[in-house]
Amino acid sequence: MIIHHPILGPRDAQEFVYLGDANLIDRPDGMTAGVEVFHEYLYQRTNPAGEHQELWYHEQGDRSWLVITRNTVTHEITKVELARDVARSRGRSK
Amino acid sequence: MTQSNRITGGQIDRTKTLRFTFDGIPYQGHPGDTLASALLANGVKLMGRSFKYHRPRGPISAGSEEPNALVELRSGGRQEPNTRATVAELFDGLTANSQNRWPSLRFDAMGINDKLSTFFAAGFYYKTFMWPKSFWEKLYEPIIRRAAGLGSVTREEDPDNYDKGFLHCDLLVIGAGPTGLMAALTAGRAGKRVILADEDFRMGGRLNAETYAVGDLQGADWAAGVVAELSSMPNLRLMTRTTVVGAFDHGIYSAVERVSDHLATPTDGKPRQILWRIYSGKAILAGGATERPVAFENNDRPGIMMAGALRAYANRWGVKVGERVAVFTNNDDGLRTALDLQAIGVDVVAVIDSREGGDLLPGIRHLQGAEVIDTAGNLGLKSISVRQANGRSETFAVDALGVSGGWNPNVNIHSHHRSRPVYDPAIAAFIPGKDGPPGLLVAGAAAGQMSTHAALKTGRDAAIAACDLTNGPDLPQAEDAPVRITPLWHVAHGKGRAWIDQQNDVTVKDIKLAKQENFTSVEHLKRYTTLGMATDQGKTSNVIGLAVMAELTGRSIPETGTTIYRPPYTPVAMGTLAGRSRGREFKPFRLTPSHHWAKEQGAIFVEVGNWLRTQWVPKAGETEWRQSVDREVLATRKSVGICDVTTLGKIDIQGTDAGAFLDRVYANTFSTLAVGKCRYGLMLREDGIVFDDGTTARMSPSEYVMTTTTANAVTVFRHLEYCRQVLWPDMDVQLISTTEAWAQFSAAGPNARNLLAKIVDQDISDAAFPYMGAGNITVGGLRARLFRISFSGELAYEIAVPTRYGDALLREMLAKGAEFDPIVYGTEALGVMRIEKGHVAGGELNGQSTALNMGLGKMVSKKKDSIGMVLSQREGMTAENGYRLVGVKPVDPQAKLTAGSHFLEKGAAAVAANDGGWLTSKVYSPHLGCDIALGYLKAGDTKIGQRMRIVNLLAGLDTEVEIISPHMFDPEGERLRG
Amino acid sequence: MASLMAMTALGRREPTTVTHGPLTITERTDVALASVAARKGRMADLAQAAQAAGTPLPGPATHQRGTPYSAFWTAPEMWFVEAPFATHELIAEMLKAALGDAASITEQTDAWVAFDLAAPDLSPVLERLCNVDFRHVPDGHATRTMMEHLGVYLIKHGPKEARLYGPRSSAESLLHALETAAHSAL
Amino acid sequence: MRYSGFRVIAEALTGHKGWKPVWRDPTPQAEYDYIIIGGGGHGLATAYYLAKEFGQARIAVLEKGYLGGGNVGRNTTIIRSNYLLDGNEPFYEFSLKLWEGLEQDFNYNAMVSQRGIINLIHTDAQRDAATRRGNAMMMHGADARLLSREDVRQMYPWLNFDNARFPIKGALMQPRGGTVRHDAVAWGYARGADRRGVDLIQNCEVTGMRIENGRIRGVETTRGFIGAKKVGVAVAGSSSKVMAHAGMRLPIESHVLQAFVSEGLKPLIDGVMTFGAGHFYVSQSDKGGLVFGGDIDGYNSYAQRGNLPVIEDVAEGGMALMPAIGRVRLLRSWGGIMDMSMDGSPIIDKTHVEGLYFNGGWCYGGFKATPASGWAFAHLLAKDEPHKTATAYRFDRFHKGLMIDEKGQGAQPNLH
Repeated sequence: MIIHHPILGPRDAQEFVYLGDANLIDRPDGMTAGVEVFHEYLYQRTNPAGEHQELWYHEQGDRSWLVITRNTVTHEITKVELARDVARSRGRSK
Repeated sequence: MTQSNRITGGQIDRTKTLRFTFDGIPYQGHPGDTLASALLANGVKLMGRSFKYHRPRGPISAGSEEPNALVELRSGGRQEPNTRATVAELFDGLTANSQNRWPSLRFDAMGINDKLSTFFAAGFYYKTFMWPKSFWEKLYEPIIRRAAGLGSVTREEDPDNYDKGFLHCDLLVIGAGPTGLMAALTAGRAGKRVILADEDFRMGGRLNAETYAVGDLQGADWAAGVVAELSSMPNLRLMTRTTVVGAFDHGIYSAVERVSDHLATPTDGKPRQILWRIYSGKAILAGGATERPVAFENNDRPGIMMAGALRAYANRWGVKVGERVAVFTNNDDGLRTALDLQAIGVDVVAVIDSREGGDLLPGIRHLQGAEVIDTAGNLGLKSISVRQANGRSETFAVDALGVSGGWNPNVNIHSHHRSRPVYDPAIAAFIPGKDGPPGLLVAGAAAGQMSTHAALKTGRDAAIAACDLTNGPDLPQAEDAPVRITPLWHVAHGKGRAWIDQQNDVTVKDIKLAKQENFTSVEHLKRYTTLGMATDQGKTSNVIGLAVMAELTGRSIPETGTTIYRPPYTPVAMGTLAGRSRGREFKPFRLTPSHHWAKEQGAIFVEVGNWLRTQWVPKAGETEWRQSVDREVLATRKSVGICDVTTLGKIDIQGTDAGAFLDRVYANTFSTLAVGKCRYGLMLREDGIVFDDGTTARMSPSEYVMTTTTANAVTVFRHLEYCRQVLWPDMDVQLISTTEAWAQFSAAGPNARNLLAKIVDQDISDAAFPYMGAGNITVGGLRARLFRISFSGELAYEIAVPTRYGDALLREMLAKGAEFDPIVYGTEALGVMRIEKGHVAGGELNGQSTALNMGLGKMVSKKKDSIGMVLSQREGMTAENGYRLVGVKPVDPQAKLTAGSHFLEKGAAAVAANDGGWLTSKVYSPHLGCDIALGYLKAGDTKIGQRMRIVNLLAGLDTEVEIISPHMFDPEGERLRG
Repeated sequence: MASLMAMTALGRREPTTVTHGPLTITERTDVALASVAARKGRMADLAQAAQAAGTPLPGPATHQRGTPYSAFWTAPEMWFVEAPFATHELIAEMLKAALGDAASITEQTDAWVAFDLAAPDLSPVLERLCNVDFRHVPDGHATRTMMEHLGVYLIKHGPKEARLYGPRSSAESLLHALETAAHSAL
Repeated sequence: MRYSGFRVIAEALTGHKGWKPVWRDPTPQAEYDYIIIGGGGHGLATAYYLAKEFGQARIAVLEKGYLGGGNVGRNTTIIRSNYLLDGNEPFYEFSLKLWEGLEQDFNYNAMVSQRGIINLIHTDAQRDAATRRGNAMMMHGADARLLSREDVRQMYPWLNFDNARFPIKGALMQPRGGTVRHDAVAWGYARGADRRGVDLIQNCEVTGMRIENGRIRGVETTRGFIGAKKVGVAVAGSSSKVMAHAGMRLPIESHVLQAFVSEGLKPLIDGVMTFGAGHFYVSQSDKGGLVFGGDIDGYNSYAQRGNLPVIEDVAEGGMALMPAIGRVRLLRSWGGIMDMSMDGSPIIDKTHVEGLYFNGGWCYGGFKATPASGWAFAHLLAKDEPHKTATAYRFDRFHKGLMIDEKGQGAQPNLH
């Protein structure tokens, strides 16, 4: 597969390491959330057959974590963003 | 032997003669020959035996779709089973042998299967061999396994090299027939970066096998002219002997270039083959079409082949396959063969045309509405029986028969993304369907455009479309004959067998049986009869197979459906797919700064991931490894030992939020750590299981140096990047690995400080550099780092210098500290000392254990949020009777322990219900004078002092042990604070 | 300055040079290297300080030559800075002094082995080793890529010359890979 | 009709006229007591045992494509019970025992062949782990042997012993491990179920579930609504898709696992072998092809096809271990969609919907588990309580912290 890195352009997916569903961005706060919430966060997956937002790490590249929108049936990639930007847009900071 | 069947013409170099042998018999051929064309030129038609019935077989094709003429090429470590004689390029000294026969090709004892064929109907083996139960594995299966298989594999290492590479282009053109040449010419002249790949050693495709003209040239000459122009273009890369075998995501294709297969041996160690990964903007599949047979009784005899192949052998290779030839066709293309052969003086006895009406061929006996119903000739075709339109049957004595059932577009690559081909009644064949690989266009015969004109036109137009051009070259004049075909899949006649898949011996009868047993879906048909599962992957058999099923079930061909082709297009050698990553080069080596010193000392090395670490350093007279390891341990605890710990991961963590960041990623707290101090840190996964551990030092208010285990250096770094980019994107934290920037050595033992004092420029007295101190120092003016940490339980330091000075630092320590008799210890002694101290490592950090299991539960701070803190509190992970780390020693000091042994109470049976846990690591402790071990024991913290058993059923060991504290040596830790 | 004698990544006293037909591979031990990463929100300050210090901070996938400092981009707001080892063995300290607290700076000199590659055309060798479109990318292109399972930085100074930074501990494996590919391709 | 050697001979002599269809093509009834969604190995086995062992009637299997078209038709055919953890080992050992009597039980030769499986060992740490595993297996009544380097060398002298990057130091062997003709398993169960009155309905895709007051009433399909008292879902690979009809999210991701077969070869490898220093495992089929595979591609996918890097990775492992196969040709590759679970172990459990039961999360373990999975799922469906060997396969184990993580990789499906 080819991933169009937002900074570096097309790169072979072989350079990346896959993590999984981009919802992993929304980590609950451990001081307020309990096992219930963390269980839902860490273990439950929508696992769609179709468009899927997922986290990839450019390990053999610039070490950026990316959020990639990819179709799990056709493997077509329609969007690639820096995970840091997505995380901020979802309200994550420090 | 003379080339009795060689005639004039063709694209072979008669000025040179090549010698080769087949089954030990010497023959001659010419450059330009394939093994098959050369054997046919020598009058040899019998080249192989079929898989199940061991029927005598000759080639039915002149290409890579060949199911029959498979040979063992070359010998020794280069023996190459199942090689298609039809594509094996002839070279001087070639040796080939027939396969899957005993004792010889002409007299094959296994031919008995053919006589018993009625017992070997499709799937018979699913219905028998079940009684008595034990006989399957003891009797039936061994016989079947011995009989199965085609060619045999050498046991020697393949002596040849393989290589890989990456290519980039705007346009990849797959196939260099008229379509591909025209496409390449169009894009090439427009200045695009083009790769033109063809599996053949001569470009031109079908034009090399035909007699008709393109423009005012012979087709083959026109092709040669285009190839010449393309070769002169810098933006063109022409790749002959290169088969594009797979279409992958986003325009990536794999191709195999056969660099040296046309040579006796590769020149000067050059690769035999190269696997190319081609990154294409767009691609055009111009793979042409493959002729398919018609099923009729005994249609598999040597001498019966595709009409197009008969023509190709004559036109391209100057070979007449037979003296008296007939052609059996259901379409106009078959007639071409008759005319071409007649033109070069071959005796064309008859053309059996299954169609009614139409023009009769001049000067040839052209029987219309006729069918071949049977043939004779055991090792080679002798005659055919023909049923004429009027029902009368007639026998013709022929030694070759050309069969044409129509042409199947080569849609294979297009279906590699699981796109299903669709049936086109106009040409009675499947053409590419929708949802093929994005960016892949199909043109020419591969798209069902069968005439030369259509090939040239669609090739050009595809290139124009692929490269967004406005126009292309003018098209030369070329034949534009329409496809005239009346489908005929099999000849309904008699009780004999009519072959569909010749290699796997799948006949019309088998399809009938599959239908009778309701294996009617094409997938069931394929799997039950093995149709299309042979080395040709059904290139000549799939379509007629499913067409026959359609006839039997009364469904249309589209209703019946079709299977899809999977990569690779043609089989690929494992060596090619592996490339250079073989033997010692399977993975790169990582060498420590002390590697060269250790090698001088004759040290024993051990693989730790890709690292080679010193396992122990034998001294003269030491015959058994334990002697060396015990000595290293004792010497260290007595005076001082040095160990290369460079392999531990080192991560430089800087930024104003570095401390707060570490509080999140470690279970314990680091923001409160004083500058110039280090602390042991425990890192959890989000699921609360221990991920990694190590000591981390604070070098300045905003700079920490983290150490990780050797095994997790990479994954921990990845995890930290994840935390700082994804979880807390606004923290001011920067990371970089410095694992290899520093050569780091541990100096441990009562004299560690005394030795280092002779090396470093600063005061490192206990007062100046206390336990768990850390700081930047200098060694003879050279920048260095010192950490007062201990894995061995001794007074110990880790000293680091820039890697290039590591070797010198080690030698300096040994020289300047000579008075303390320092020794260098390896990973074994390291293991002994850490286990004596009860420090967890590999065996305990198994990805299944919690801090609580390790006796480190208190380290998980609940006062702050950290990765894994919440889920580590789940009930199943905090149970009272859960596993706890314990120390173990045998009651009898002579008794041996084995890591991996399990705990049992005294008297308890060795069954899972009584399983108390297991030993994670075991060593011999020279101090305690016996084996000792660490282990995870259920409720182990309550069992200290008790006696239990540890059993190793694999070795029949059952040993009484005492459960002790994991801190087996200097539990109060006085030594390391000394 | 140090009393200790240095050893090259290939385990020798002197840097190694090997030639394969038209290709020359030269081990470079005379390059000092440090990573420079902007502190959060301090990019502007860093850019200013860098300019004053004569440290180029080129854009993504780019190498920029300078004196004494050259640099190439390695990650967002992060660079590797090169300088002559003889004069800049303490490159990290020197850069810290020059760039202040606008950046996190880390010594990298000995984390890497540096090879200079020279040949009339390097593409035939490099296309056997990595998926960088060497023919196509502009001079000054600097990228991380993989060669034989090893993560490396490849800097194209021109069609005839390139610099390779590979993990120091695998220097021998990397050199072996380069020689094998050269033998196979040339 | 009963299959036997005698029958084969009799039919051969009379032109094979007597062979009957292996299964009917029934039209769906309005309602069933049990509907099994999924006509793959596990679904067919479930229906077979429901009918045969638990005396249940009015059973239908709904298959969206053709019978046996799931992963039972696209795997590397290995059977073994060399598991480490208490939650797994009894179940897989139960499965292996069922394999051992399967052919006589359903009167179909699936070529169950226990030629042994060896997991090669390349480090001391691997030997320690193998010792722990082997003992766990034996304590559960399974068979295991620890082989030395020389033992392995005697079995396969042509493996890479002398020029290896990661030398072979031994192996953990399970002599009772082996291979089975995978398609025949599906056909044997299908035929056995059909003969016991189970309706096997092909080309019938479930498009929805009718759930009223928390209870399942039946399923909407491409062939209309079909009522059911109980519905069991056994569609590994598509589990998330199907269970979404019941509004459920699962601790599962779908990943593609590629597998490969070489051209037919004369006998080279007798049993099954796994490489311990790379991603490669191999056996040789009765037809002569080397059947081999490696790791999953590693990204969520429903595409049933993989990419090149994994093919190369597997070939590198193969050549590192077996330098003699350089000229052996890879003939065909294919991809199966795996239910990769959060701890690498399966789920056989009730759901929050009364009457709706789930079987999935098999990762690569699915084929070898087929008989026990069918039996345990039938047990759960018929008795509403888990089979004794499958008590750990619950949804709530993640909530309770009772993961069954053989590899110790944690909540990342693509690492299991």
